[in-house]
Amino acid sequence: MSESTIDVLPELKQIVGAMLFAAKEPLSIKRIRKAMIETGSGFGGPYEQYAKVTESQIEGALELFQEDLLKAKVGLDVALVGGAYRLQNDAVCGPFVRALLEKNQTVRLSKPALETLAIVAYRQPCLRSEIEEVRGVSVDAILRKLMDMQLVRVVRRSELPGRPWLFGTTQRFLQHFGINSIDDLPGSQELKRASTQNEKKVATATFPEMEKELEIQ
Amino acid sequence: MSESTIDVLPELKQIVGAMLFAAKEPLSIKRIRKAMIETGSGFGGPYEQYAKVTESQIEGALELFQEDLLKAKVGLDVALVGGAYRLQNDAVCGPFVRALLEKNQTVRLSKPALETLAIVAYRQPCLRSEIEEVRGVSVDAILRKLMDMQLVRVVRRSELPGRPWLFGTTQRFLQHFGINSIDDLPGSQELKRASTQNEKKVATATFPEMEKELEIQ
Amino acid sequence: MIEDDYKVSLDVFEGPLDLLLYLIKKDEVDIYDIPIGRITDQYMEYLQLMKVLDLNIAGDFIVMSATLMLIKSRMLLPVEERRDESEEEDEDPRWDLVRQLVEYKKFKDAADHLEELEMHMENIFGRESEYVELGDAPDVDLRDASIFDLISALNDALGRVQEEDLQEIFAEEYTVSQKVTYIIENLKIAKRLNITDLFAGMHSRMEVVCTFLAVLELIKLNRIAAVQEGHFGQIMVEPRNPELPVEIEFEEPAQVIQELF
Repeated sequence: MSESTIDVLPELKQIVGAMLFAAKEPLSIKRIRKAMIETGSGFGGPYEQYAKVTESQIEGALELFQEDLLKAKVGLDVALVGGAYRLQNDAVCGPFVRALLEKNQTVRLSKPALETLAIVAYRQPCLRSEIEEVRGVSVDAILRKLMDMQLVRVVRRSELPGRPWLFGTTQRFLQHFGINSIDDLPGSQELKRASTQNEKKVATATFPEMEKELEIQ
Repeated sequence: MSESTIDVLPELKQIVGAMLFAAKEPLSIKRIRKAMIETGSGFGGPYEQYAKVTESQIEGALELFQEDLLKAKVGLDVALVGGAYRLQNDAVCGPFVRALLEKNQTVRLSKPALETLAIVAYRQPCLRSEIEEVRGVSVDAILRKLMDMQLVRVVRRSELPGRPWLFGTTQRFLQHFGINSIDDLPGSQELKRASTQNEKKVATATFPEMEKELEIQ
Repeated sequence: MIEDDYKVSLDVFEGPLDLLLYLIKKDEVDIYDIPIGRITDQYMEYLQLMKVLDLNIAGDFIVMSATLMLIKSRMLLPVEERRDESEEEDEDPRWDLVRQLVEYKKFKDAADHLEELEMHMENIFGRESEYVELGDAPDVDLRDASIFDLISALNDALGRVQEEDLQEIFAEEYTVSQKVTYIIENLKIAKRLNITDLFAGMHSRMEVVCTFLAVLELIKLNRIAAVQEGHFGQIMVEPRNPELPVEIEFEEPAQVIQELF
């Protein structure tokens, strides 16, 4: 609503806010810095100062941004998700946002799916056979579904005979659950184990169909 | 970063902020109210108070939201566009957002296109012949292009012989230029004229090809 | 002779009113007191160039030239005689045209306002994360010089060319395709060229015209843009889609060259 005026240079805090708002995905500090440098060197003149911005300055600006956002109580918050910052709505306003978006039926993961996901998350990279060992039941279909949902991915092939796939969680998994890193999961030290030790222990199960599909991709 | 806690009921200001943030398009007060009422009656209990919210309360909350947002200087702003509220980035941060989103070259309208659009905007609903009378040149191709861009639309047929089309601007036009209503354009009283007066005055021009195309749609 | 299929056909969306307003502004004359003789002469000069360059000019330009001639002749008549011809009292023969120009000027100003809004909105992103984009349709850039600015530049360049020995001119071979390559190659190095510099050092009118037609052709193909900062400012030529290869077949505009001499 204001006239086209770029005569006032914005503070770093404003810039990170505008960027987080307009971005379609969480932003890393590196990415924010890159855009600032590009703008600074592209525009030149008084903008050149932005080309010299450091990562710690950006981090400071992000902290300040979050602080001021929460102080203003405008229904918004910042979260660190998978190592990147995301602007999101205040959790207490969730029910209203859902009503607005008519997302009354949120897709929730089933218990078995959540359990499978938990095993993959804590034990990654892990074999299908490891998951089945823990759950005592075939996880073929569930694993497939979790991969469709892009919550689980193939990390690499293991060195075991038959070279079965090793599974892990995705960036999307972190976003979906609002987790910054796997290490932030409760009891992660306890539930994890040296992967080498287990890779040997676990029996190799073939996973032919799925593997075939994956190879096509 | 906060825990999921619904033990504190949010203020209206927070709610409108969270809604504007989550919505993919500008929101009217009516739409905001609808979502609040749904949430209020759906959740019941202490939430029921939200089911009684009035439009003027929401308007007040939106004003307060904008005020606090600007005061906090977080790179965000609210605009009233085409009768609906939109959360947007602060214009001074625009160059940085553009760099982030890698929007280097934007398509801008040519002068002749802008002039044609201005005539349609002020004189709507207007005939092609009226536009041509003002511009002194055929506007067939430009009008077609503006319709392709969804900035101009056919409003209805006029009552003149041959029933030529009457053109007007679209909601997208308002959004593209960030205008709340045509009346907000400067000098709109002077440049407008009683449409009845001119509908008679203006000679009827046939516009056969375009009309044919339009009928197919 | 010019080949039938050789048309620069840069769609001239600007009309005769634009040309008149352009000339009025250029000469800084009062719109309510247009020196009709001088403006008419200039109008005809531009029109002639446009015709010669075979731009897609509409009949509207011709109609306007007739109108201008009529006004000019009536201006020469004493006021009493004018009254005899038309029943109206004392009306200045220019009045209808002035009214039309003033009316149009208002919308041009309104368009300027829209232009400002559009530029402002380029820096605004909503939650949809998209400034309401108009799609990829290549459009002429807003800062683009009008066709009249370009013709004016051509006129200046032609004026600067020394009167030469005609023999010498025809001995030299210049083609539009050659000049297209010349411009593209130069823009690879310079990124941005003043249109005046593009004509610099050219000694024949044919060379200037070929260069000019090459500029128009490249604009039409959306390969370059002729931008102008501010009214009557310098016209700069910039590349638009540098990655695209140039494959343009030209029919050389021999007729254009001949008509200019």
